[in-house]
Amino acid sequence: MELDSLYQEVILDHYKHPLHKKLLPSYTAQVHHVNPSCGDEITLNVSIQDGLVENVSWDGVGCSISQASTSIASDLMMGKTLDQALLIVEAFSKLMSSKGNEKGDEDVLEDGVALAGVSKFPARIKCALLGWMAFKDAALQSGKN
Amino acid sequence: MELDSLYQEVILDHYKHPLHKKLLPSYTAQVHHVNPSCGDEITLNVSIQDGLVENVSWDGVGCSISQASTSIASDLMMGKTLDQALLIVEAFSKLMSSKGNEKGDEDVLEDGVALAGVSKFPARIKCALLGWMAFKDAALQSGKN
Amino acid sequence: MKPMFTPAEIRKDFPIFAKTMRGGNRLVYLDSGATSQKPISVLNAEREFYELHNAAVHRGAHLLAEEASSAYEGARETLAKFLNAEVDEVVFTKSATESINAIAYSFGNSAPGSKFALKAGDRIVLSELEHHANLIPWQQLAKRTGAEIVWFPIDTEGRLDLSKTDELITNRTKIVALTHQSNVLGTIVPIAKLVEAAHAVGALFILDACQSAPHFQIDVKELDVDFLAFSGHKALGPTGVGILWGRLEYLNEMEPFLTGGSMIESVTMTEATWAPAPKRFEAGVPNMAQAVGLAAAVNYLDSLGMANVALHEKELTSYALKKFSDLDGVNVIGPKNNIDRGAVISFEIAGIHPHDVGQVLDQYGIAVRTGHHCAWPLMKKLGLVGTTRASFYVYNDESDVDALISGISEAKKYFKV
Amino acid sequence: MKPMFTPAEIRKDFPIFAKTMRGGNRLVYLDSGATSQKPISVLNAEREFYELHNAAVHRGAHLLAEEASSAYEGARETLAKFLNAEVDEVVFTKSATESINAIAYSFGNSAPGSKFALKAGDRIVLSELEHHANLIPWQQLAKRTGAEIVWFPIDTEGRLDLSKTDELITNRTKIVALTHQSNVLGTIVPIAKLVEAAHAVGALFILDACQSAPHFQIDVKELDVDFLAFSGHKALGPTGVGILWGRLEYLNEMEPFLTGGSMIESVTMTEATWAPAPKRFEAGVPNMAQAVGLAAAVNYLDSLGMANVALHEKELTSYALKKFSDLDGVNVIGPKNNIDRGAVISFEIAGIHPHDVGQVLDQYGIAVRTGHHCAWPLMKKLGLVGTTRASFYVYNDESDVDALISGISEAKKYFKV
Ligand SMILES: Cc1ncc(COP(=O)(O)O)c(C=O)c1O
Ligand SMILES: Cc1ncc(COP(=O)(O)O)c(C=O)c1O
Repeated sequence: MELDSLYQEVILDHYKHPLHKKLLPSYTAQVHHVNPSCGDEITLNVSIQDGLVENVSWDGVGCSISQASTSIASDLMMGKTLDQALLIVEAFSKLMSSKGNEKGDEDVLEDGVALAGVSKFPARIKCALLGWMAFKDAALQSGKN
Repeated sequence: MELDSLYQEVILDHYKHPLHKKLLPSYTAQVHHVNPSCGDEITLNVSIQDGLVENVSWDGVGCSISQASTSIASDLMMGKTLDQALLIVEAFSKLMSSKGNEKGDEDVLEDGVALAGVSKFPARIKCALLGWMAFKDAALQSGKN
Repeated sequence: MKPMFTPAEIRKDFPIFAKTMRGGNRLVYLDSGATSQKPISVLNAEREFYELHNAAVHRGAHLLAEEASSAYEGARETLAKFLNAEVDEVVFTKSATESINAIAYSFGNSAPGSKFALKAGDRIVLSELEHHANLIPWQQLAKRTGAEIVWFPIDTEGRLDLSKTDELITNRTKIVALTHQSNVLGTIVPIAKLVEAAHAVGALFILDACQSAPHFQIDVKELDVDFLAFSGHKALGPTGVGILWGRLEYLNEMEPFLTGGSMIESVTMTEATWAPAPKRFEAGVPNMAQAVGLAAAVNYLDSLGMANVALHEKELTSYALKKFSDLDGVNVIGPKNNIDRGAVISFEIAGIHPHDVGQVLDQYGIAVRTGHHCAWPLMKKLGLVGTTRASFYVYNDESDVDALISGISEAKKYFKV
Repeated sequence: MKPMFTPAEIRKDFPIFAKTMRGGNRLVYLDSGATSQKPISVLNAEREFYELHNAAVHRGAHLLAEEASSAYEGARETLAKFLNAEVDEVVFTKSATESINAIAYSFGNSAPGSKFALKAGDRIVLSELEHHANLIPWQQLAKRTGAEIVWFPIDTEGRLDLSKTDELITNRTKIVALTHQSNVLGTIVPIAKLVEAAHAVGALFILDACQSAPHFQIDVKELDVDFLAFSGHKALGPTGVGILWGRLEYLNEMEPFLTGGSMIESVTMTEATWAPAPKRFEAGVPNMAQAVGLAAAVNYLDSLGMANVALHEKELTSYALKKFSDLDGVNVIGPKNNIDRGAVISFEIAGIHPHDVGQVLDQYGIAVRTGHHCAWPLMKKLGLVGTTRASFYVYNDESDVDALISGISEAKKYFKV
C-alpha cells in the first residue's frame, strides 16, 4: 500500500516515542515555527558552542510526520559541527524535493532516510521540514549571537 | 439589411438637422446627463409653467441615435401637459424594452416610433433613452421647484 | 412531499466522479465545505460563453459585446432570483473573501459622520465561530478606525452564547458580522433575533453565507440582513466568482472599493465620480465566464430545489451522526444533535493527528479536510490543534458515510489506537 | 529569421471564429484591446482542472488537493518564466484592475515612515495616457494620504512629453505609475529612462502592462520596474484572472490588501500576522481554474514565440497604417508612424459618431470598440468624444484589415459623408 511508503515503522516509532521532546532550560537560541496551513507548531532550543551543536531540544504539536521528523533531526544534529549540521539539513531538503526519486544517503541522514517517501506526498513535505527548518533558523541565529 | 431597422430615414434626418438644439437662456430646470459607457453628454432645459411644458431646449454630443432621439423627444414634449409628457416618456421606455416586438403607438410617440428598431440593439437603448431620461429628470425637478 | 433525490444519479452529472483515486478507489468527496465539485452544465456554460459570446461587457456596439453583456446581466438576474433580491443589488466579486473585504474597505473609505464610517470606541460584533475571512477584514478595519472587536463566545457544543446579546449589541455597536453556518462545526446561527437587535441599535448586519447559501434557501428580504457574501465555488459554481449582496440604498450611498474602468460616472485627471450599483462595485472587465457559470450552478441547484437539498443534507447528517456515535475513541466536535445544524461533521480520533487521519482516508479515495479550517481562534478556544472534517453535499449519500466510517476504522488499525 | 506565422491557421485553434456574425459574415475580431479570444487549449486546461483535479489548494491532505495545488503552483511557475520573474513574486489576482488597486491599498495600509507610505506633499506621477484603472486608484490613494497627482502631458501624436521628466520626477515623487502601451492610441512608452529617473529619487515604478505583456516579450529584470500588472483575459487567457508582479523584497515588506484565509501566519480574535508572498496577497480560495487557464494561454503564446507575435503585429500595423493613410475623411488618432507603437489604431471619420461607425462595421461582422476606452481624460485632452478603435492580435491578418477598410467605406456611404 502506497501509505506504507509514507509511514515507515521507524517513523511511527519516533512518533510514539519522540526524542529530545522536552525543552532544556539553557540554550544559545530559541525559535518558534508554525505551519499555518495545518496549525502545527514547534518550539526548538539549540546550544551551539564553538561551532559545535551541543544540544537540541524541542516541544510542539503536529502530525506523525512532523513529530517524527523533528525527533530524527534533533537526534541527528547533536554532536555535529555547525557546518556538518547545515549540510545535513541541505541534504534532507534535497531529499524532500525529489518527488520520490531518491532514497537519501543513510550515512548522512541516518533515520532521516525513512522520510524519503514523504517526497511523493507534496502536502506532507512541509510537515517533514518543520523541525529541520526550525533547527536551521535556530542554528543561524545562534551563530549570530 | 438589419441596419436599416435601426437607422430609419427619419432618424438620420433628425440627426443631420436636430430640433431645439440650442439652449434657451430661461428655464425652470436644467439637467446634465451623461452616458458614461460611451461618453455621450447632454444638457437640457425645460420651462414648465402651471403644469404645461412650454419649452424644451438642449445641447450635447453623441451618436446619431442619441441626437435624433433627443431631437424627437424635445419636439414632442413641447406644448404637452406635464402629465401627458410623463406618460409619453413611459410609453417610449416601454417601447425600448420591447426587444423588437413592438412598433409603438404613432399617435402617442409620433416620430418616436422610428426608434422602435433600437430595441433590438441592446447597446443602443441607452443612447435612445438619454434625452428622454434627461427630460423626465428636468420635468420632475421643475415640478419640485 | 418526499423529494426524488438520488445522489448516485446526481454524481453522473459531475465528471470528476469518474476518476479513479489512490488505491484504485472511487472518489468519496467529503470536502465540499472547502470547495464543491462542478456539474457538466456549469463547465458547458462557461465554455459556451467563450466559444460563442466572448467579448468585454458593456463596452462595445458589436454583436459579441451585446451577447456577452446579456449573458452577464442574465447571470445577475439568476442570482438575484436565487436570493430573492433586486437585480441591482447583486455584485459579482471574485470570492466571499473579496466581498467581505469590499464591505470593510468601503466602510473604511466613508467620510466621517456617514452611516458607514467607524470611529474610536465603536464596536464590531463577531463570534468565535468566524472563518478568517469574516474576522481579519474587521480586525483591519478596527485597526484603521480605532473601533473595537468584541465577540459572542461559544458553548462546548459550538453554539453561540446568546445570553450575551444585550451586552454585546449596544448603542456603541456599528457592525454585526456573523457566519450563517460554521464551516468547522456545522452550527447554524439563529440570526433572526440578532438582526433585530442590531437594527434596534442602528447597527448594520453582515451575513457570511458561504456555508448556507449553497445548502439551503436564502431569502434576503426575509432574513432582513443588510449585506451578504458567498463564494460560487462552494455552490457548484466555478472558481473565481463570489457574490456581494447589499441593500440597494446602501450600495448606492457607499464609497467604492476597487476603482478603475466601468464603475465611473465621470473622470478627470484628478477626480472621479461613481456609477450607481452594481457597477460601482465592479471595476474593470469582470469575471464574465465565471458569472455565467455560477448562474448555471444556481440553475442546477434550483432544478433540484433548495428545500430538497436542505432536506437531503439533514437526513444524511442524521445518518452520519448516528454512525459516529457508535464509534469508539471518536469524538464529534460541535452540535451532537441535528437541530440548527448543517451537513458538516468535525471529529477527532484519540491518538491520531487529523493530518494523519486524512492521509489514511485518502488511501481509500475519501477526501476530507484536516487542520484549523481557517478558523484558528475557534480551534484555540476548543483546545484543539485541528480536526478532521467531513462535509456533505448533493452528490453524497449513505454509501459515502459508510466509506468514511470504515476508513476511520482503518486509520485506527493503522495507527494502532 | 522570418517566422512561420499564419493567422488563418491560428484562427482554427479558436472556436469562436467558426461563428457566423450579423449579415451572415465571418467574425473579424478587432477588439482584442478590450479582451482577447481564447484558444481551445485554454478552455481544455480549465475543463481538465475541473474534471480531474478540482479541490481547494493548500488546504487538504487528499489527492485532489495535492493535484490542484500542483496545477496552481505550476501555473505560477509558468507565469514567472513568462515574465522572467522569481516564482514567489507572481501573485494571482482577478484582474489588472485588482492588481493596481492592491498596490495602492497596500501602500495606503503602510505605517507612516515605511518605504510605501505616502504623506501630504508627496507626489504620484502618471500620464495623460492612463486607463482609468491606472488613474483612479492613485487618485483615491492621494485623497487618503494628502499626496498630489501630477502627470506627463502628451503631444498631438499621443507621445509623452519627456522634456517634463525632471520637473515631474523629483525628490517629492514617491510613485511613478505608467502604462506601457496606450490602449487607445497604441503609443509605447519608452520607460527605461523614466525607471532610472524614478529610482534616482527613490520612487517606486509601477508598470501597467495590460497592453504590453500580451503583445511583446516582458522581462521584469531587464525592465527594472518595481511592480507590474496585467490581465489574463487580454492575453488569450480566461476572464477572472490577473497578475500582480512585484519585487519579492517589497512584497514581503508590504502590508496585505485582501485579508482572510490562506494569507496568514497566525490569528487570534483580535490580531493576525501575515504569510510571506505570494500567499500574503492571495486571501481565500483562489481562482485556481483561471490561473491554470492563464498558464495554458501563456504556453500557447510561448509556442508562437513572443518575438514572432510582436513582429507579426508590427507588420500588420504597418499594413493598416498605410491603408488608412489612403482613406479620405478618416483620421488616425495617435502615432502615425510605426515606431514605438503597438497594434492598436484609433480613428475618427468626419461626420460619423464612433458609435455609429461601430454599428455599421458590426453589420459586416467586424468587431471594434468605440467610445472613450476608459481613458476619458485622454479623450478630453484630444478634444474628442470618443474614437473607433481597431486592435490586432495573433489571429488577425491583412484580410481583417481589408475588411475593416471596406467597412469604413460602407459606413461613409451609409451616412453619406
Ligand atoms: C492599459 C490598460 N490598463 C488597465 C486595464 C484594466 O484591465 P482589466 O479591466 O482587465 O482589469 C486595461 C483594460 O481594460 C488597459 O487597457
Ligand atoms: C464560513 C466561510 N466564510 C468565508 C469563507 C471564504 O470563502 P472564499 O475562500 O471562497 O473566499 C469560507 C470558505 O473558505 C467559509 O467557509
